Amino acid sequence: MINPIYIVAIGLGTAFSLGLLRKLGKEFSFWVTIFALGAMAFISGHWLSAFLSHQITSTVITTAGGKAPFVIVFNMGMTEALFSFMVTMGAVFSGFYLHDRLIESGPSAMAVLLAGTMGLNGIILTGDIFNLFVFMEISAIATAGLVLLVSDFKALQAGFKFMLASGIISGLLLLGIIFLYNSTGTLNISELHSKAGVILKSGGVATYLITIALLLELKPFPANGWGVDLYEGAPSGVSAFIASSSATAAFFVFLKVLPLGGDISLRIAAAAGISTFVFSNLMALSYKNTSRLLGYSSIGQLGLLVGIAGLSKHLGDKTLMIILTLLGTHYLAKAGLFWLSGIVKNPNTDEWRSLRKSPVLFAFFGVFIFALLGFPPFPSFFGKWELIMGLVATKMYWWAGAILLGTMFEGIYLFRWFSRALKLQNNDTATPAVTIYSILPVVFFGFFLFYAGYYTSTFVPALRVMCLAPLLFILLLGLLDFLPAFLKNIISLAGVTAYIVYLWPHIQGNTFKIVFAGIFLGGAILALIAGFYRRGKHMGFYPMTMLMFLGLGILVDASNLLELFYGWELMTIGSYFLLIRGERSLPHGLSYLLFSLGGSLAMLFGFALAHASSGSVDLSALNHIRIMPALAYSLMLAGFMTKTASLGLHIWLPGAHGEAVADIHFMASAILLKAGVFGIILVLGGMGNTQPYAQKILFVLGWIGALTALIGNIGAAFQESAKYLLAWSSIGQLGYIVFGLASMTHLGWLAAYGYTITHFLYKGILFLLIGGVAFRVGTADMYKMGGLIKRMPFSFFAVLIAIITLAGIPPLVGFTGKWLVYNMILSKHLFYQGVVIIISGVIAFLYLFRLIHVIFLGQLKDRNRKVKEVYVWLLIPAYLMLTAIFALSMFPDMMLARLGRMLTPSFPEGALVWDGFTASSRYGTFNLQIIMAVIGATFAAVFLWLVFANRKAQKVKQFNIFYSGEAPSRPELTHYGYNFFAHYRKAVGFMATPLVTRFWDQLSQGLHGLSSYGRAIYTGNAQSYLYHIVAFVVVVYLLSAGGIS
Amino acid sequence: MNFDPMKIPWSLLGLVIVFTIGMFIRGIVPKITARAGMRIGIRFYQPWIDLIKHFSIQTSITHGVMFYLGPVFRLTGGVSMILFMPLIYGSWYFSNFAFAGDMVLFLYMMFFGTLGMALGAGESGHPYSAIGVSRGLAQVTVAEIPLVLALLSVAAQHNTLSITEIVAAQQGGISHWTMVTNPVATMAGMLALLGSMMNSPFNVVLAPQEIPVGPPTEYHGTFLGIMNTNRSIFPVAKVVFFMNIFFGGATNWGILILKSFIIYMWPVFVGLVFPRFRVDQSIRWFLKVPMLLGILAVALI
Amino acid sequence: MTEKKYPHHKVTGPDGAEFVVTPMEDYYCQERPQVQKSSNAVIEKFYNWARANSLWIVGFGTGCGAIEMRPLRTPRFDAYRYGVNWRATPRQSNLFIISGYLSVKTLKRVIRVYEQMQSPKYVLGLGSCTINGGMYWDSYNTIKRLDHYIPVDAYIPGCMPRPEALLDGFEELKKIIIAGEANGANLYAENFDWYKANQKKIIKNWDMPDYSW
Amino acid sequence: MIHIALAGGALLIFIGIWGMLTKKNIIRIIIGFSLFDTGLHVVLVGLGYLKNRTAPIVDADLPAKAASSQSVDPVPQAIVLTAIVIGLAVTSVLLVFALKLYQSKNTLDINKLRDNTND
Amino acid sequence: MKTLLTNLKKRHDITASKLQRNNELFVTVPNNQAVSLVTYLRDHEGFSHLVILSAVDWLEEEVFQLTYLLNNPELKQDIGVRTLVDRNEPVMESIHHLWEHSATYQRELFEMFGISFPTSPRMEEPFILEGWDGPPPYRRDFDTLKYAEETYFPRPGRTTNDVAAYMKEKLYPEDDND
Repeated sequence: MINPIYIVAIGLGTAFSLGLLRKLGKEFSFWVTIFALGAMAFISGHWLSAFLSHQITSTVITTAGGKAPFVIVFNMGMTEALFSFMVTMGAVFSGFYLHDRLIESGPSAMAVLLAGTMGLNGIILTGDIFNLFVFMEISAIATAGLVLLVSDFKALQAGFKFMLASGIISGLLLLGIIFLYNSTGTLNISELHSKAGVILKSGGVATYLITIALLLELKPFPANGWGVDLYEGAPSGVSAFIASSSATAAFFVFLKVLPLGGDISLRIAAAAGISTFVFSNLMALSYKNTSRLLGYSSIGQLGLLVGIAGLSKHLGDKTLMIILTLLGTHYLAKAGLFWLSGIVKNPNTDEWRSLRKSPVLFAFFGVFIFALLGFPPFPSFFGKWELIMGLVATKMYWWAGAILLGTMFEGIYLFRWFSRALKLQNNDTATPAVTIYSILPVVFFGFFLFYAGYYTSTFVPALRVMCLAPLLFILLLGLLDFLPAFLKNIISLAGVTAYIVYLWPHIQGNTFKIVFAGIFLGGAILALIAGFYRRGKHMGFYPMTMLMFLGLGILVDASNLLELFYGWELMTIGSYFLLIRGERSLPHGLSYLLFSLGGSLAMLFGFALAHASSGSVDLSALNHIRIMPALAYSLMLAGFMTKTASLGLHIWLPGAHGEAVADIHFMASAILLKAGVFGIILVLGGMGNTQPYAQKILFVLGWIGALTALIGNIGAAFQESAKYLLAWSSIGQLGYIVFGLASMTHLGWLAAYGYTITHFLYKGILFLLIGGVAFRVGTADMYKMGGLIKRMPFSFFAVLIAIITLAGIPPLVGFTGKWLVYNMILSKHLFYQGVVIIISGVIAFLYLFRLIHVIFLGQLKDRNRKVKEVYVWLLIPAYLMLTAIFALSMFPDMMLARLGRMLTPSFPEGALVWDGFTASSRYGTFNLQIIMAVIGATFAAVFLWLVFANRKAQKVKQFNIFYSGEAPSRPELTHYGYNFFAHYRKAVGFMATPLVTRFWDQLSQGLHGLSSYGRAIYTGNAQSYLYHIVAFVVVVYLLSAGGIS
Repeated sequence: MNFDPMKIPWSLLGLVIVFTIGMFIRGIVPKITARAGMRIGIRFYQPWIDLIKHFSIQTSITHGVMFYLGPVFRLTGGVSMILFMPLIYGSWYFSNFAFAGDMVLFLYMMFFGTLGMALGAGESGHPYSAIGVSRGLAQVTVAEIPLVLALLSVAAQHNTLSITEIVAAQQGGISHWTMVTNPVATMAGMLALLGSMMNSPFNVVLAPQEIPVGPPTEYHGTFLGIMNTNRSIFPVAKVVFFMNIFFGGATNWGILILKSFIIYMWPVFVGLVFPRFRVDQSIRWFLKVPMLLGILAVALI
Repeated sequence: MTEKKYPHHKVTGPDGAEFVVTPMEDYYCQERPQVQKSSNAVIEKFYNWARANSLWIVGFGTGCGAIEMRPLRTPRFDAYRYGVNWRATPRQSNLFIISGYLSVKTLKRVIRVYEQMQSPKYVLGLGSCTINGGMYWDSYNTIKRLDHYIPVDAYIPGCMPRPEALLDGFEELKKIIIAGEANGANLYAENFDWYKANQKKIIKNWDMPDYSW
Repeated sequence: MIHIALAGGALLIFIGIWGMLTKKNIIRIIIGFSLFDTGLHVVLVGLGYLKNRTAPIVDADLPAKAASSQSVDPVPQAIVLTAIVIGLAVTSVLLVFALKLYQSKNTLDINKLRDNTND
Repeated sequence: MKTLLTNLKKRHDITASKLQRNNELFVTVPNNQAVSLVTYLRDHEGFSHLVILSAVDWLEEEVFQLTYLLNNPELKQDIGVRTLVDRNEPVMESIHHLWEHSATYQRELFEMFGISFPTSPRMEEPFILEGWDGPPPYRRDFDTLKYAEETYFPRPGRTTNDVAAYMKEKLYPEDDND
């Protein structure tokens, strides 16, 4: 093995020799630097690979045969090797990235970089606490030197503050070291660990000073103003270096020294770390400067890591894995983001829209953001999962809650930044200047994130390989993005088919899973068939679609909570990118993402409680949770209800869906929402209805369902845009399903399942065709359409059947849903909720009639005189679904009897009894076939008679109407379509008041207010920052003094 | 119970009888209202003449397929309601296809015709038709609230949704009628009935003074004839439904005619006394007393 | 046919294609009315009886005579009992009472409404003005002979005739209908060109299709 | 004696911190830092002092064998030496910043050397 | 009103004036001063309302007489401003900028008398006579009977009686003997 002392030697040697090589040119010096850094990285990498393959064990290397502190003692273990490798690789790529700046500043800057890296390596490797001090000072000075690369005023004063702060901090450290030495007589860290008992007795102040100094290095809230300014002021390559390499090293040493202080230090670390995480993310909310945002985020992430370290006793042997995944993600993503910010140059978040001009970089921007927030397949996802699981399992609920809250805050500003960059107009911005030096590190780290995610997941036994393998397929699709859309469509279809073939044996015989797999994957096939109408390339669409469908597939296939959550998050990412494709979807996409994030965090907490209660992550853990069951189930339900857009959590839906185009709208509404239903079914199935808390939850849930239906349908009646109308209608329909499920009766669940299936069918038709019509007509505003039945008869017919089904008018299958709801209401005596539900059903007529009338009937507008029928590729899936509706209407037992058999084990009471085609419950009966026969016969007879009687009828045109003896002047003025239910609004419009929207608006304003209030802390004045540091030391000491004495 | 082909002729006979009753009522009621206004009034067979005249119209125009389907939906809705309605309690011949469905079927069949009519009227391209439909739909959404509450109350009271069984439970004298056993629900239901019978004060849908005749503005001849046929069936079906639910049903045709006539006259009398509501006014009205009565009816179960 | 009210205009469709809209052809049916023949004499007789006893009047008062129709609905005259009723739409009416003088401007509307009625349809001319112009005999803007523009089944002379006269006119019309002689619609279809020529002679800005279906 | 050293060191530390926190001129702040640093060094040496012993310099007066019994603990001494060097480096870097800041804003007042464009 | 008249006389060439009632005055001004006079009346004398704008065809004098009838709602006074327009060249300045609704009067005058008000909005659109192509019908030289006989189809056999004689003959035939 190569002696790690060479790391230091190479660093120092090259740094000094650079001065001699001045004559050979700057370019040469640069490559020498990179090569030296590479060599250093090679050494630690070499050790790392040896450790990984278990060839060696940790060793202590002493140099010069003496004893510390007179000589340098290095400890080389697996973690040391890993951290050293990370730090050095960070330096390699930062150096590479800083090419232009280093060349400009000359070899001295390169020497500083080398010295800094050497110092960081020293911090990690050293076994001697005083040497630690020395190396820390070296790297601090080197960092200051790097900051000096720019003579920008901001950077200068940031560097000055940094130097002052680190001066004080290292003074404290030194003081602590000497006290420690005084009480223990040794400086060797390993020996110190063995003397922990002695330290605790007599070295309280010493360890406190050391711990607090190292903690201050990690910039805890609120004594971190200098740190934020440093991130903001330093050039982005340097910031990347600080955020990845320096922070990693500082954290490592903190981790190493932390046990010295015993429990009290752990507690300080936990409190300081988690509060830093929460507050720095809260602070970041009101900023738009990306460097500052990233600074806060880095500080927050480090705070989280510190907190985790402080909580390590509770997390047990998972601590290292959690820390490594979170730190690794932070390291890769933060470095990447800082590098990107150097490419974008403009520090305003909105200016990142210019990055869209180089799609590859933008894709990595997204990767970094999603990785930071712990989305799969990145390592932090697993870390976050284990973290929350571990904390909740040891009853650290508040800590877990605070961490989730902090993550939420982080999500708010990161997602806002990302989605604004994604959607704002970027015609007026310049293309970012990209060189090989700036792009290579980003690309490398980005890809490495994926690999790290994959690598981490191999350590997670709960995750099966089928959750990962399709990701490769999606990655492939992403690489094939240059192909024309129809080719990608075919490939995607093949992929979905293959997945179905894989999935079938897993779900065979499980009706529940078959239903949802049918909706998710059958829907995928239909959606992809519809996708053939697209022309051009449609970049980015297919990978994201496939990602969403994969997530949905995993959801169905999931055998444990982790897979469920994994699938859920994948689906969220995919669907976000689909929804955001609409033209004006920026705010709606963002609110979708935030609600999803909030929902998934709530779910995570719920899952953790389930896991804590049962000790396993199997789906069976959801059954009868014992620890805080009310909270657990409520959180999970709330999480899933963000997707079903139930009342209170619905405000993202109308906009997000309303702006989507036809087939995406179909996927989002007809398919995606069902994922929430799937989750609710799982949760309710686990919860049961016997416990008192369960009954309370169900009561609330039932009302939520009923009111959602009411508000959704009333909202739909007042929309002018057909798509918004359908989106609101989806909210209402999902309310029915939630209501049915909340009843916890056989009939209620039957109704809910029935609705789930039929809603998929009829809404699918509506979304595809109305979307198609809107596409043809060029607007979704209904009043601009009219009379289209003449141009689009096929669409009209399908839409007609769909709305008859939706309205629940016999003899089509929609009626069975209404019938079941009535019976369920009677059996559970849910009259008040029931009336709300039934009346919502009647209100559905309002918007349904409006939909079909204003679009298809009435007067044909001039500009639509020549529009063509909706694309045949949209008609094909619509008519397939139409066929299914007819089949189910003819043979409703095909669906209901089967579902009933599935439900009987869970709800043995009150099942439907099937006698031939007659279904009967305790209260009533229906025989859809006879109903259909009677209605059909009557209909046919009357129709034939009418046709015969009017066989000579004169076909007339649109203005051949009685217009009070006058002639209509223009179709626009003869079409009643705008504000169709004005009188209704006058009477019940108060129910359409966006109270919920207002609530969320006020909440967000409140948060931002709080955040900008916190700005007062960060005055930008070096002295205030020093005050903060001193005060932090004193206050923390006083707070923890009780524990020490 | 299973399907028996012999049901078909008997149901059709029942249908014809109901239609006759409907035509009769439609002759008598205007006569009564005329007398209330000190006029002589129409001949009681005038509806028949009008109907024949509609079918005797020689020319017709069509605005498209839905223009045909509107009246077809309308009449199918009305006829189906009768066909699924047990007309005479205890009679196999006139229980029609009641075994195929229950109260819920009936409630939703009511919309079959409404929706079809609305679509047909929409196809005609006449703005007044659309305005009429929008008014009608808005009004029906609230008129349904007390009705549904009342029906739920009755269904919970008798523990069944089946109309036949509800009628059966009311046999044995007037004291067993829902009217007596559940008076609040009956009141709520009867107030709801006002909203769906196209009588003042809830007839702004047709409002001849402002939107000629509402939805059927463009309809004529055979189309109108079919719709008028339905006007003799549909209201009777509704009335018979109310009779079955609240007033003990009928054991023979005489009782049926008597009861349905009395129930039919209720909205007529109200209409003679009260002027017309605007849509928003009628919505607010339904949300007050009728809805409270409905809630009370449910609460008292 | 002038194109003043409905000029041809260019329209850009949502897909960007431009095309010309010719309102007359695009908005209106251009067919001519056809003569309706009855198939069976017995049925036709029965039908005529029904038609005669169910006279639905289109609610269009053209001149001062409109005021004479109102009393017919009052208890004093009560035209309802004869099956006479008023409808707000010509689609459902079969009787058109031209109640008084017709200015050229009103005539245009009258023609439209008349053509929108379905046959068999009947016209009663109420008052002298419809017969020969009455007191407007020398007016520059009032038509003099209604039957030159639309077929008239019966006239009720007077200036103005009282409601009783109108009731008598209904009775007269009933007799004509029952006798099967009220063939106004067919007459109009047979002599369509003649009627149109007369109409167009005085309606100078003819901006509607020849037959308003 | 040792108490005087420790007390003096602590005094220096507090004066240094006071200077850093209250002075507006950055040169004075740096001087404050220097005082703070020096105080630390005094405390360091003071803590390492053992009564009646000599400096741990192995020479003619102090043979290597007797070093462990007659001299004070050499470790703090070594630490102080290193710390002084490092303190010097830090001070010089601070001075470089001060110089550059002065060059860019022509002032040494810390309140004027603020940049509040944090948005 | 008299003070008003004297006041007006100072400003404009009032060619004739007539005090119809205590609160109603008619003045006649030359063609080119009419608009300035009504403007003055509107802006300074409180005659804020244009009641009517009408015309009389003085066929014999070959002039049209226009009357702007203004009302002062405060003092409840009316003033009629008369002016004469040459019948052979009937063009008058428009006052639609003073009262928007005067455009409608001017349209009517154009249609009925052929008096043109250039710049008045929608001047050429038919007002009540749709598609009229004859001479302006209110001109006294327009022979309505002749026009009606030529245009409409007069029913033959119509006779005209002297009303008084006819009624006497029909209603009180016995009086003839006297």
